[in-house]
Amino acid sequence: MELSTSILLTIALAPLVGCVLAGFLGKVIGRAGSHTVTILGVAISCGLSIYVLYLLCTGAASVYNQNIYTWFEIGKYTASVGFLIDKLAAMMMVVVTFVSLLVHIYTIGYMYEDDGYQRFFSYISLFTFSMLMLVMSNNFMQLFFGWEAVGLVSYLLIGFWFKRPTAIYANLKAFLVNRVGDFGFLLGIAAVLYFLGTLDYATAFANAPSLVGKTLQITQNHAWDAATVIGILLFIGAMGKSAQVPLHVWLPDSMEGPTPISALIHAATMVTAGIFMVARMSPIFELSESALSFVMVIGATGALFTGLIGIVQNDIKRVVAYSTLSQLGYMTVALGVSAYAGAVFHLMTHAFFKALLFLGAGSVIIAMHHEQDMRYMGGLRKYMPITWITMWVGSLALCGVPFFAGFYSKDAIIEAVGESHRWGANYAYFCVMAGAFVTALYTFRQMYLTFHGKERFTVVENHGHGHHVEHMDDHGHHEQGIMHEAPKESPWVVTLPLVLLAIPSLVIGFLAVKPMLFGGWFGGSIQVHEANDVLGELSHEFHGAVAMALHGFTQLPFLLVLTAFVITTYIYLFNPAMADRIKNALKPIHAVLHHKYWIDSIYFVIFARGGIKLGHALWKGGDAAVIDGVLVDGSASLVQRIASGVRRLQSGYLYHYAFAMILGLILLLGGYWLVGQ
Amino acid sequence: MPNINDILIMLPELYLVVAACLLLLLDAFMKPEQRHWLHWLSVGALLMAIYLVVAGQPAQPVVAFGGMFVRDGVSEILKAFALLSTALVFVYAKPYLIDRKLFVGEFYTLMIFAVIGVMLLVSAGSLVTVYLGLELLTLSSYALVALNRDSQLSSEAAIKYFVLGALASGMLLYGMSMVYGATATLDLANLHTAAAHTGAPKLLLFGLIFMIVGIGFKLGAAPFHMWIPDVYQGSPTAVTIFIGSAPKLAAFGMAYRLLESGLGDLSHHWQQMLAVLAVLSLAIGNLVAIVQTNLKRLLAYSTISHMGYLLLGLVNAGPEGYASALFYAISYALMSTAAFGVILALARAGFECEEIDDLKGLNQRSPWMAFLMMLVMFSLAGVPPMFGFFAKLLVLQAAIHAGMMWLAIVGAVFAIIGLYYYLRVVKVMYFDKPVEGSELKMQADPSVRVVLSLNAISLLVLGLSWGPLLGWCKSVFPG
Amino acid sequence: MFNHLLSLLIWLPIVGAIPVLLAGSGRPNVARWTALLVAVLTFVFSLYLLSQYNAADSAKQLTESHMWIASLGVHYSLAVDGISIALILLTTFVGILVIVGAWEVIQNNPHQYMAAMLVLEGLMIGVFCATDALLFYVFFEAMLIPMFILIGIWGGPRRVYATIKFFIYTFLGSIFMLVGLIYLYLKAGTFDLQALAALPLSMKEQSWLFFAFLAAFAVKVPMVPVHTWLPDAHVEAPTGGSVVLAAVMLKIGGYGFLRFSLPIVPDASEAYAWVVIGLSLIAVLYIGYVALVQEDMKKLVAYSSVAHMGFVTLGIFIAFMLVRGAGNMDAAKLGMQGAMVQMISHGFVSGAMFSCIGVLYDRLHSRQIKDYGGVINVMPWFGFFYVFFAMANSGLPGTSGFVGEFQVVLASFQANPWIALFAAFTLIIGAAYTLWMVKRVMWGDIANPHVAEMKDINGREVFVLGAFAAAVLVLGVWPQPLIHLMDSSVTQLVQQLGNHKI
Amino acid sequence: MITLSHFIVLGAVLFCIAVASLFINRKNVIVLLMSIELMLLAVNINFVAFSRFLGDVAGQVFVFFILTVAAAETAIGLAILVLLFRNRSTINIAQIDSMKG
Repeated sequence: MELSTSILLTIALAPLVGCVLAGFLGKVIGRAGSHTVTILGVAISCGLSIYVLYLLCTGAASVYNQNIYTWFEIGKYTASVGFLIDKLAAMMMVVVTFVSLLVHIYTIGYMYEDDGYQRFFSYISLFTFSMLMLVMSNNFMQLFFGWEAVGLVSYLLIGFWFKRPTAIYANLKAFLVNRVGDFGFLLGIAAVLYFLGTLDYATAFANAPSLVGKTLQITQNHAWDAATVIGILLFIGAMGKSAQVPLHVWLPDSMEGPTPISALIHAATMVTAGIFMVARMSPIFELSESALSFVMVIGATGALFTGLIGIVQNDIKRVVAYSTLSQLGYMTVALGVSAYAGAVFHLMTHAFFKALLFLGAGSVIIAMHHEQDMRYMGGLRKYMPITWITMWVGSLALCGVPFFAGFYSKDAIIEAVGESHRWGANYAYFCVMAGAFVTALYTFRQMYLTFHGKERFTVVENHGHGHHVEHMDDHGHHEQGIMHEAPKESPWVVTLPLVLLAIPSLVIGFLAVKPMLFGGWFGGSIQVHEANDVLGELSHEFHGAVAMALHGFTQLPFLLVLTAFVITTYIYLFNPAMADRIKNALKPIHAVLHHKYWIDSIYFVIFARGGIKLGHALWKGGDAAVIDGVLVDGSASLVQRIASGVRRLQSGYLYHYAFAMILGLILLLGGYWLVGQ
Repeated sequence: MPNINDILIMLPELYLVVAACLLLLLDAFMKPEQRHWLHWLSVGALLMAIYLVVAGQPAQPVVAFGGMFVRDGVSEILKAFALLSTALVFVYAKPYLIDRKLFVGEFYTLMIFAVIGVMLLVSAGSLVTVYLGLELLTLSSYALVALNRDSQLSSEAAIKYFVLGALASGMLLYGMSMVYGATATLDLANLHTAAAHTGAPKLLLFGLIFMIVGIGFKLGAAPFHMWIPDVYQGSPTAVTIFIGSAPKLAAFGMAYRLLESGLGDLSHHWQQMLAVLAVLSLAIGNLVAIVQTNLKRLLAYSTISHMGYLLLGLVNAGPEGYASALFYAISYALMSTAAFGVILALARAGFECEEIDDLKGLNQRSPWMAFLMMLVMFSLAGVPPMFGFFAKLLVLQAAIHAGMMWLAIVGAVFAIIGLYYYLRVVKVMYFDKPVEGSELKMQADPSVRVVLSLNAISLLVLGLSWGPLLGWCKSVFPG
Repeated sequence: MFNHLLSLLIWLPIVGAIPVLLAGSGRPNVARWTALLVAVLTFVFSLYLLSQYNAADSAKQLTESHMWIASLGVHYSLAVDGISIALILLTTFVGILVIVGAWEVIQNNPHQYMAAMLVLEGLMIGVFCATDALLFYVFFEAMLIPMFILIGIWGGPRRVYATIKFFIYTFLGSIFMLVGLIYLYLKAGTFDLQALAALPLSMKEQSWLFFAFLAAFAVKVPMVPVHTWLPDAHVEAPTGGSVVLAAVMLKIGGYGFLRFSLPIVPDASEAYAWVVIGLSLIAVLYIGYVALVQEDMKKLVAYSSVAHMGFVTLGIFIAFMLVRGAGNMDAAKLGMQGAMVQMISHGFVSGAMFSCIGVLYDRLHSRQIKDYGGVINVMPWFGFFYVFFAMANSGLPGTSGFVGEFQVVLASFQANPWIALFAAFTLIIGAAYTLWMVKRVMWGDIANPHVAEMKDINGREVFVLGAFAAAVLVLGVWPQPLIHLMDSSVTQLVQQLGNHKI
Repeated sequence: MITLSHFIVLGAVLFCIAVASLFINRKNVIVLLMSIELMLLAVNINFVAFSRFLGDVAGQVFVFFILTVAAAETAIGLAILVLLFRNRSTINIAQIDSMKG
């Protein structure tokens, strides 16, 4: 049967309705009202998404691809708003709405003190809507719409606490860096239209083979392969949205936003849009080895080097942020080796456990009254057991310990890279392998610093409750390490989502690995050439999830994780002083990592400062000096000067006047005489 | 001997002569407080003359007094508008004259005689008539300029005007003598034929050049413009307004008679000369106007530039060109009458309203006057939809058609420069605050109000429907 | 009346200005309400016009022609096609909003202000209706007078400099066009645009005429390097003046290119298309950077207008490369449509931005960015609109600002990827200057006590901004109706590009 | 034998003297009036000479008109002169420059 359009529309629009109600009538319907409507909206679309996925999995419904209305139609070029719902899309919808739902619930607890309560709910519902538009799209135009819309919401949410200078700096930075990506993405779309003559997925992918041999004339005697151009341009978009190096700089700063956002947007869903997009475009990417190599190398670099930075971070959220960057790198590598399914699979598992980690971090932050520096935590496990356990689940999943969700996706990726013979594959293999070790290092370090060891904060009683609000408002300005009451486990609205996320983090990999990775579950929506089908290679060695996990214990990645576990345990549990000694020993390296390879500062100097300098130069030099100064006012004053000169001829003396007339006469006579000759 | 037919053809002029004389007598036997009658009588006399001119217009051009006097379409239009503008002058001038104790009979009679001079000039059929008409006009003007006997400026203006005018007419005469020598005739019609096959072409051209000096002076085209600023500024505004209107029409008529009727065959010569005068006038007029602070002087320079545009029409030396020039002359007469009319309406005893700054904040004090003045200024500047724009359009078109694209572009460029000082006047009226204690307000006299409003509004109305007038102008120049 | 509908649209506001003037400074409310009534009526009639228009037919419609100057064969002839109608609707729509926007903001002689606005509106409609070059020119120039007055009387401290600069700049441009038109008239014996379009012209003539037209319209658009009147004019103009200037007047430049340069001198336009395209790209980049560093909000938005109008000229002239180069009609239409949509959209967005700045100015009497900060704290509703329009200004999909730029970029890629590359740069720089301003004005903690005292927008302002917002959103979410309206006209225009004159 | 050209030259010389004196003389206005008269006389000589040698009377008729007008002109000139002297108590041209620029 055919999926009914009305259901899909409901899925997309229900959150929007919630957003509008909460946003415009927030004051009227109040806090409870706003979170009810928004949660209701998201819950509806979540339920329906699951239903849709169910229908598709059971084969009860065929792939849905229809236009809702025509956006514009000019000659043979049309752009429409429509839905393409296959398993890939459905899976994304479920992930998005599910995580979003949990985040909505979680927010009730996290934001209960905040003035912008309604606004916040309106934003995240708006985000859900935008993200759904993105993943459900059946054409490039709508994709771009969702693409930028999520960017907008991310901008609004990073700057949610708009009184903080850091926040409004971060959101501007995030938007602009994303725009750099979108710049490439837009050109990519233009290229698609140029070569394939359509913005519609189905047609475009159908025509994709025609790209072979086509070239784009760059200069007189220089042309680029069409598929490569398209692939790279589109991927530049993905680099912005999915924070791939060198456009990754915005993601860590985006942690200025409230934690639920970090979980939803900057870990689970939005940042994976790039991965989703490339997977969608697999028919095009498959046509260009060079584009894929490019993708792979970028991803691999990110996977390792951003992870390294995570090791030296002290802000609990930033650690998770850098781990996100690194994990996104993994997904990208998977794309680069044509293991699209692997990428999407990791996307899904990552969505769960990374959301879990963020929400857990958030729960810790609540307990610590918005203290985010791990150096002032420690030993929290006895105060907040649920958070503690769930976060361990998440961490192990992240490290890729067998049987945990992360293991299946990540191990598959590493194996796939190993299988690949693409240019740069060896470099990528090294990166992902080392990355596994690094991941474990920062993850365990974070867990130990937060939950284990001795408490590095002191509790000072007899302080009014009112301080919460104040802390809310200007976070981090209070003297660090001083608590006004002992930390306690967060309310159920916070812990419930943790638990609900811990479950999939635990089992989803185990359940989904067979179909998603090796079962060709995605069907036509992901296309891979035989030559590139690394997952196909792997599937020969695949003998069920259990076997894979058991086999995993003997593999290098797990051994690396184990080593990391031992090291961190020793350092942070038994010999805390060691950490600083190592730090001092490796001062230069630490400096490099601490300054994030100085990339941010370089960007700031070149693009921000440089841009402003250039602007001033052009304004003062070009507009003010040359055009206005010389051409406009200059000529005006010139006329003035001539005029005041000429006026002196009118001397007022009769005989001068007479003389002028005689001169005129002579002029005419002379002129005539000249003509006469 | 002149027969009755000659008399009839010349009826309007003769009628005006009689009327003028009667008014003079009347004035002599009239008590000062009865002068208002005189005023309205003279206005009536002029309107009557207009009627006689238009009503008695023969279908075909006719000549009287052995070709000395021509009555054709050109003369009709010029006479009609000269009389009309003079009537306007009378209306605007009255309050001004009363305030300055100048409300005397001479003003009216002299001006009527001047108009008779204009009428004679524009329908001259012979060099003699040209000269007589010219002198009748100028001699009366000299006297009018000096009307304000106690004003230093007035007398200075008069003497300058007189000397330069005499010089100019001297040159004109000298030129005439040369032409006469070359063609042995004073009659313009014969001249036209004689000029074609003269024995002494050099002599003829020599004469032509001298006559062009005379014409240039009458038009006030550079470099024969020197008298204009001083005379405009020095003479009482009530006279300036006259000098700015009817004589310009006369000057066009004179140029047409001498250059086209008389020496049409030499057009390829005088075209070049007029082009030179045009460029000079455009340049000097527009440039120097920018730096003026005195409103009357500013308008004087603007006159010079406008004469430059008029010449743009003349250089075409074809019916189309003459039509456009005539059209321009008429539009200019209306515009300058309105412009000076506003000044007259605002001036009062002890307040000349001559400086541009005197208009500061006029919009607050008297929005309507400000509005009218704005219309006039934009019309002078040649901004559509005002009358002045279409006049410029036509002369530019004429110049381009004559193959003088460069001249048209020069005209266009100077139009931009010119725009600046007209905008300055608007700026002063609208954007500046009124000066404290300046008694800037509208004269009470309702007749002035109404007529002035009609005059200024006509610039807009004619701008929207200028077809008929253009049609008329074209019709009188048979292709 | 029905065959005089266009005349009605033109003259209703102009004649309607008279009673408004007569109301006098004594009875401001009479003047206001009358003006509003007239504006609304005009808008209603323009809607009626839309209903009368048959979008399927590419020919000019609702034609009106009366002999104006018999002796020259000049006609008072009006007609509209889809493009004109779109712009007329924009004009009448904005016309209402500026009247409402100025309601109690203008205290000094409101009747004159309203009257000037109405006259201006009528003249602008006239420009979009005229099919006779002379008539067009008359409206085109006459427009300057009310705008001159508006800026000069109700403007800021340097208003005199600004307004005279504006007037002379524009006049300078158009006077050469006048000379060109006269030349054409002498050649063709008529000012009728269609006849002129059919007139064969040598390449030399076309080149001269092309630059004559370019002078006129480039100043109006404005294109670099003749744009410097715009920032001054905008900064000094009263809010309403800026809105009309940005929303409608600039469009007349682009419209002029469509009506004059393209049909009358196609070959020269093709030959010199690179000039215009180059200037447009410079507008996007150079002006983008200049806008980035503006300290005055209005100047910033003014410069961004220049950058956005760059897309209009780009979209129009890219069509030549596509039609005559690649022979790709549809891509050319895409670019042309993009240009048109960009015009309309920019009308809404820039108008809205200027209204927003006006709202701030009315409260703090400053346009300096540095005087603000954290406005959102005290004016949340205003903040919503401000950020929304800022996003539209930086071309966010879902707002009208995106549509035109999207189409133009797509089209220009078809012509030459490099052009698309430079054009697409606006995504970055446009967002940079707009959002940086938003950051400094809206976000952050309350900057100073003055900001703290600011009141949120009242009902009237909500109406104005709301109307703009609705327009921006609708056009952004569903541009097809507008595109359909203009489609046949654009198609015909693009086909004309194909035929050579030499 | 005296030919036409002699008269023309004479006229020209007189005319030039008159014109020259108009702007060379910077003393008083009366001289100006005189030179204007001279100029007209030069013209008259031309007319008379031409009409004599061309055997056409019209020229001489014109001369009478010129003489008459000249008389009127001088009358007005002197009137203005008196006026000038009354207002400024000088007729020195070099001092008559209150309007300029």
